[in-house]
Amino acid sequence: MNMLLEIEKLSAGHGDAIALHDISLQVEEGRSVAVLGRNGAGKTTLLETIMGLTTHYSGNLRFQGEILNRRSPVQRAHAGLGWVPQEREAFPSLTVTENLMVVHQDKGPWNLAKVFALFPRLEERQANLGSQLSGGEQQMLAIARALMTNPRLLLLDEPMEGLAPIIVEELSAAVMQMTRETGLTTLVVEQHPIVALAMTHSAIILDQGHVVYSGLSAELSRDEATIDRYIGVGQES
Amino acid sequence: MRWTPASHRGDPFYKSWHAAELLLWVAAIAAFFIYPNYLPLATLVVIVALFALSLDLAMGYAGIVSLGHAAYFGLGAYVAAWLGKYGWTEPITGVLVAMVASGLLGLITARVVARGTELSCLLVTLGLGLLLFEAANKANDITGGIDGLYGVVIAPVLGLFEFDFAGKTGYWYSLCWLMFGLLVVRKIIGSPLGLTLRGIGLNKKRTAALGVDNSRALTIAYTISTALAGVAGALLTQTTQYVAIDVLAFHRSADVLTMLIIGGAGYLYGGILGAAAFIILQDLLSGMNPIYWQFWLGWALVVIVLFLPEGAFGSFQQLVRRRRPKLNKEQDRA
Amino acid sequence: MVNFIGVVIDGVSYGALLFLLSIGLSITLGMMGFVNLAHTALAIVGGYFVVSFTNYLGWPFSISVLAAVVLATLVGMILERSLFQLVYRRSPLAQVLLTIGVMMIVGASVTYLWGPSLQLIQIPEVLTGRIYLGEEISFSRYRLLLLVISVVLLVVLTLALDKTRFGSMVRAAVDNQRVAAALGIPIQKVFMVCFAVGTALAGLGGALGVEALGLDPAFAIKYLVLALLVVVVGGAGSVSGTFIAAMGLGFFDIATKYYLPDLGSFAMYAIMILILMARPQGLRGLKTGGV
Amino acid sequence: MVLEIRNLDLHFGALYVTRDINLTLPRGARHALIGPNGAGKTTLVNLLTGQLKPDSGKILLDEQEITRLPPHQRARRGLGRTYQINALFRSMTPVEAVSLAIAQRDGNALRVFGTAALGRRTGEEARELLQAVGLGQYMNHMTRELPYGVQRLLEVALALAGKPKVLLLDEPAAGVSTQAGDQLFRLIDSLPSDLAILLIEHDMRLVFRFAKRITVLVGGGVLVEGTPEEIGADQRVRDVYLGHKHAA
Amino acid sequence: AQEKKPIRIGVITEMSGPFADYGRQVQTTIEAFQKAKGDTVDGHKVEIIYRDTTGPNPEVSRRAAQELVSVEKVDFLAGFGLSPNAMGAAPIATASKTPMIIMNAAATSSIVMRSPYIVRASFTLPQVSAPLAAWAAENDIKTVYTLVSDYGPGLDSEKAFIKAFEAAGGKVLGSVRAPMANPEFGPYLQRASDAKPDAIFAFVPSGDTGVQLLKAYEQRGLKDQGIQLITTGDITDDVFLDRIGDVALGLVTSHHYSMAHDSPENKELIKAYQAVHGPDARVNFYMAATWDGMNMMYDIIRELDGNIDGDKAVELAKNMKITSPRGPIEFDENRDVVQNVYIRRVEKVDGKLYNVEFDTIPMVKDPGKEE
Ligand SMILES: Nc1ncnc2c1ncn2[C@@H]1O[C@H](COP(=O)(O)OP(=O)(O)OP(=O)(O)O)[C@@H](O)[C@H]1O
Ligand SMILES: Nc1ncnc2c1ncn2[C@@H]1O[C@H](COP(=O)(O)OP(=O)(O)OP(=O)(O)O)[C@@H](O)[C@H]1O
Ligand SMILES: [Mg+2]
Ligand SMILES: [Mg+2]
Repeated sequence: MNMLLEIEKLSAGHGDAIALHDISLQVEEGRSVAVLGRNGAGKTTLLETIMGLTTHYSGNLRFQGEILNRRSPVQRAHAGLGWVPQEREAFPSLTVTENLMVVHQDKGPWNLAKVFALFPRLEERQANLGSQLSGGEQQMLAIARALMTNPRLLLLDEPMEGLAPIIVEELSAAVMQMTRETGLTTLVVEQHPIVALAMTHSAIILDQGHVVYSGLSAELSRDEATIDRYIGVGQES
Repeated sequence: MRWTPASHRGDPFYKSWHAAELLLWVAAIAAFFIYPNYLPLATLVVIVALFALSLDLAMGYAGIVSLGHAAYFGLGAYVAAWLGKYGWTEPITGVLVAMVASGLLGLITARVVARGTELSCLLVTLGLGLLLFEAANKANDITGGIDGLYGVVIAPVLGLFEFDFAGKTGYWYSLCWLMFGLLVVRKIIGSPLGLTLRGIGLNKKRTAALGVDNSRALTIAYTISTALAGVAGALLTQTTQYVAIDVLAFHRSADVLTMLIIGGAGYLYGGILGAAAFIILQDLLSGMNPIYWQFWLGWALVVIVLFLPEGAFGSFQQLVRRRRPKLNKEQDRA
Repeated sequence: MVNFIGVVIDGVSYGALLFLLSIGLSITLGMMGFVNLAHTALAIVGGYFVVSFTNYLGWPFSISVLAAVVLATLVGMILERSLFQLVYRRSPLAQVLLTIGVMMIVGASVTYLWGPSLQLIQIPEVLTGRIYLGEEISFSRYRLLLLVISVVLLVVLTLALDKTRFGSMVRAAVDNQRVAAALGIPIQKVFMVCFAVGTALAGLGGALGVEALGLDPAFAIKYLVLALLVVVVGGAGSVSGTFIAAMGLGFFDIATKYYLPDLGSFAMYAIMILILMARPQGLRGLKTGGV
Repeated sequence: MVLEIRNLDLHFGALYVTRDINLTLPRGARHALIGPNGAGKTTLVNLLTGQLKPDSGKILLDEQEITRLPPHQRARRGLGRTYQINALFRSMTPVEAVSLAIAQRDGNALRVFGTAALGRRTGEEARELLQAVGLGQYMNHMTRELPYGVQRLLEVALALAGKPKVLLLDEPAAGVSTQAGDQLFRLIDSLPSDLAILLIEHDMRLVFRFAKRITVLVGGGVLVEGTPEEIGADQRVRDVYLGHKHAA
Repeated sequence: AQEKKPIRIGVITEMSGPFADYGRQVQTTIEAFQKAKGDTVDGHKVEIIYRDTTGPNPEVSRRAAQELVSVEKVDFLAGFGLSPNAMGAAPIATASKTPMIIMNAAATSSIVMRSPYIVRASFTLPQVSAPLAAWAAENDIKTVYTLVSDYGPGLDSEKAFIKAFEAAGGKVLGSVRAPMANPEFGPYLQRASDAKPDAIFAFVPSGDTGVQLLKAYEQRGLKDQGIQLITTGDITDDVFLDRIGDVALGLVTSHHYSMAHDSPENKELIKAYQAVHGPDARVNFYMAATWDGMNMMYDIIRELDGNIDGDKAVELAKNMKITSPRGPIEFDENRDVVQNVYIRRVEKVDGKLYNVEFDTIPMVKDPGKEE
């Protein structure tokens, strides 16, 4: 089996506050993994650690067989990691097109036309500055921007947040399709288990910086007790 | 982060005295006895410390970065000089009048200053400072221009202590005013106004959405800040009984800004320590090497920036500050 | 009328000088957001090299200027790698302090190497004197050269920075270093190149300024305020804004000096304050939303 | 009517982001505003709170026109809001931030003297509120170090601290975990019944649970207004916004 | 000589900042002086202690003086390139009864009134401005436009010139004052030339400002329009006159010292200076005054055998009649220098530019203090 990302006993945090303890996780090429957990569980910290944006304490991070522990974020990005930050963080003084082109790496299927096809809304707003977008448009821009780097592994931090239901629907379909067709691997952080589990193969749950569950998405979505215990009841309605 | 109200006491506006604060005053008093020959230098340190403190209120707390604070310092200095020259020789009321004058100028200019981006604020204050300098230069007849004003007479403090040449009275007198300034600033930053100012400095848009009249709060803070700068200026005049146009000079604004950053802006004692460090360093270095001392002072600044990121005082405080309880160690399940 | 044309010509030629003194700062301060108070200190490094090359080595003026720009850039790069680079992520105040420190160091070093006296150079005959465009209307040749260089720089820099990918990279890196890096923008390199361009322009300004303004170690402080003024009024980061501001302020300054000489420097400072009150982000500055 | 919006218009260049909007909120309203991304929902909130100025139209709060008032005066008259994109005091603790909001509400924000008793009272109230919103264990941490979802809750706490008459919530639960979101909405349910609330939210579960009336905004204008049932059944709303999976 | 009490001279001057050249000139001259005349006087070793004022900074100067007097126990205060610095130190001289020899600080007439212990060995601006006006009026210049830097000294100079020029029957067509910071002289000269005067009288501080003025004057072709430029000698400061180049040729100025002054005393000074600082080193008025000041202090030390008493020292200094490198000098009742003022023209001598004297107004007393 071809492991794209392997995390072994990883501990990391912000400055001297450790937020992740002994995390182990394997992501197979072409598969997608959901990362679930309550607020403050460490989901964002996990993605940021993979991107090299936090303090790494111990453990190993291997991407395509190579150890990344000491690599700079720039090097990681060039190695094929694409990141959608939780707070979107579009570049405010660049237009939509510039936001996309500035990070473009021409080594895969994604280009301006493709991402505009995925998010027609962005094309309509292409001359707007990053600071002149609605919240949802910024979210689309953040996703599109990460795609423009043509990553092997896409790290999505709550990508559905602030998007209209219809877009959520289209986006999760698109992500699944990408996984299927281009072999793109994704790691999706989500608050809503239903959405996340429907679009992924496997899932982990974080709680207070520990991995407390790890298994197949389909299984987890049937395991209401575990979901209840670590994430909370979301299924009423 | 900052020397700010400590919420652990359950009161967001509460601000207790710290034992270390006493140390500073002990040092100030000791300096008098240990270095009797350097009292003019020590007095200057005290005066400039007050000036830096005033800038701290505007910059460190209200977020108004100013490169023209010498305007208010200078106005205070001139007002004190005019009073002394034309017969109002009583020093304490002299300082108070100067304080009001500078505060008024601050009040008038606050609307102009407290807006826009940090950079434009810097330049607008710079411009105001330069304008005032030009005005004083043009008004050669009443300011004495570059030669300065003579015949400034200052009566003994409280009718008892004459301003002597060794500078003893001047030192104590200035130290008292510094204490006054410190109490004022301390009171403000430990009050709701102080918290509001911090809020404005962090996020103007949000304070407005909460209902805060930002420009009013900033105007208040700026007026008080400029009034204190006027006090410092008046003290310089009274202790030297002389004033010249360089009180308004650009370098004075730049120097005080430098001192404040050296010490740490927004740390209450940062400006005081910065002023002491800067002036003493400058005096030592220029005494040792009158031509190239700036070379070493420059390096000193570089080293401070690189190794003391929050300024001398700020970094010190960060080192000793009680660690905040860390998150996610042991937390109750909600 | 003739007088007014004269004022315009003087204004434009003064504007060209202002543009050359400030364009480098517009890049480092405006585009990179690095509060580079050492800008004019780097300019005098360029100036002193020109003095050395023309006066002591007897090189031709044009070659001296080129060599000076190269050397000044080198000095700038050394400073960038060893010091400036360390404070890119820090607050503007830290940058202010560091660059003031560097300004002092450069000032003292220059005094040590070249002495505190006024330095002057002789420029080639062809550049001295005036070109007559009519009975009473004439243009100083040297100033005309400065104007031509300014316009060339305006065009080249606008093309190279405003709409190119490199320009976007710089702005992205300034907006958000963390995210820019994580998305693969080589921020260190981008900043380095950008700073090199800024320093080269500073060196050029210094080198060309010697003839017009003279040169002594205090030059750095004397012209810093002027350069800051032009850049901030023009709008940080905009080459064309800097050009407009330089020309506008140059003209305004000359016009007030001619028609209302009693105002002295008043007019210039007052107009700056008024412009910044009306447009805090400068004439051509981008209004980036948010806080 | 606590809040009345009459014929409001705003455009950025050629783009009309607000198009002849009319909307009224009675006392105690529980009104939701939904619509596709970029429909102009946040813009409407910004117009109401004074961050943006309309090209034309009127806004009335308690029968008084506020169209031209600056933001802080509108807030003082009882308009509270949260931000979709966090706009917090990053270097303050939640207690400090909420204390600031409370001090402002009580008209004490610019006071310097006589604040000893005031401080204790304010702190007390701030902590209670934070507890209720679900921020209990985080209230003495630096805001910028808080998990995103917790920062979202602080947004709400800041708006609630002002005890407004009209509360404008711009996606308050986005990024908040399901459990904390439920707690938040229980709190919202328990707010005084004469408080008018306008909620913007893309999570339909929460919208339908909360709203008595819903307005759908598309392209800057009102597409339709109605009860949750009417909206859920509206085909146009499904086409442009809800999508087809959604079953009302 | 046997062990005798050393004498200390505290030199306060501008050694860094915009006027650092002044400091350098004092320092190099004192070095040359001590090399030529020795650093002991009748067995008293003469030590020099320097203090930097960083620029026009009276309060730093005052503090430096205070420290020199009380900590270093100096016997003389000397130096002072800029008037405000002299003003700042004056009260300290008075309080400590320390003789204070001013070696430049020429701008303000009234400096000597600030302390009875001040003796000025340099010159005053009105002292050199007024004679130029008289000379102009006598030499076919009927109308003048004045252009000065907009600060105290500039105004003094303007006043002295206009008064003397009008007294001599000339007519002043107008006056402008250029700001100190970034003066761009073009428009001012344009205004002046619009008035079509016979000459423009200018005073701007020595250094880059002066050079900018000269260049602007040249570039506008005012010379061709028959408008002459006359200035005080500050603009053609001997130290960098040669580097200004041919723009300066033919310029008429008035001053009290020229390197080209032909006298054995001046040769001695130049020789001593060049012996230390190289054969190409140039000597200017500030150096000459420093040289004279040092000479005076050495004389006083000799006279008083090292027991420097302020009152006695000043009394001695006041009555000195010296043949200085600039010509004869003496002191008036205000302890201010009285000396010849020369009208000079910039000419090439042996391939280098010098101020060549061609007219002398003998023993001019400062006219600025009468009011
Ligand atoms: N900059 C920081 N400094 C210190 N601690 C931090 C910082 N950012 C996050 N933390 C802490 O790290 C822990 C994990 O936070 P993280 O943001 O990874 O949570 P999360 O699972 O992404 O939460 P959410 O669902 O709210 O986004 C939290 O306890 C948080 O307080
Ligand atoms: N300053 C501006 N200039 C031009 N267009 C702008 C500006 N600000 C916002 N817009 C546009 O206005 C439209 C409305 O934005 P708004 O933020 O109100 O949308 P929204 O309904 O809140 O969307 P979302 O659900 O994504 O938050 C968006 O398409 C946005 O791109
Ligand atoms: Mg998160
Ligand atoms: Mg929105």
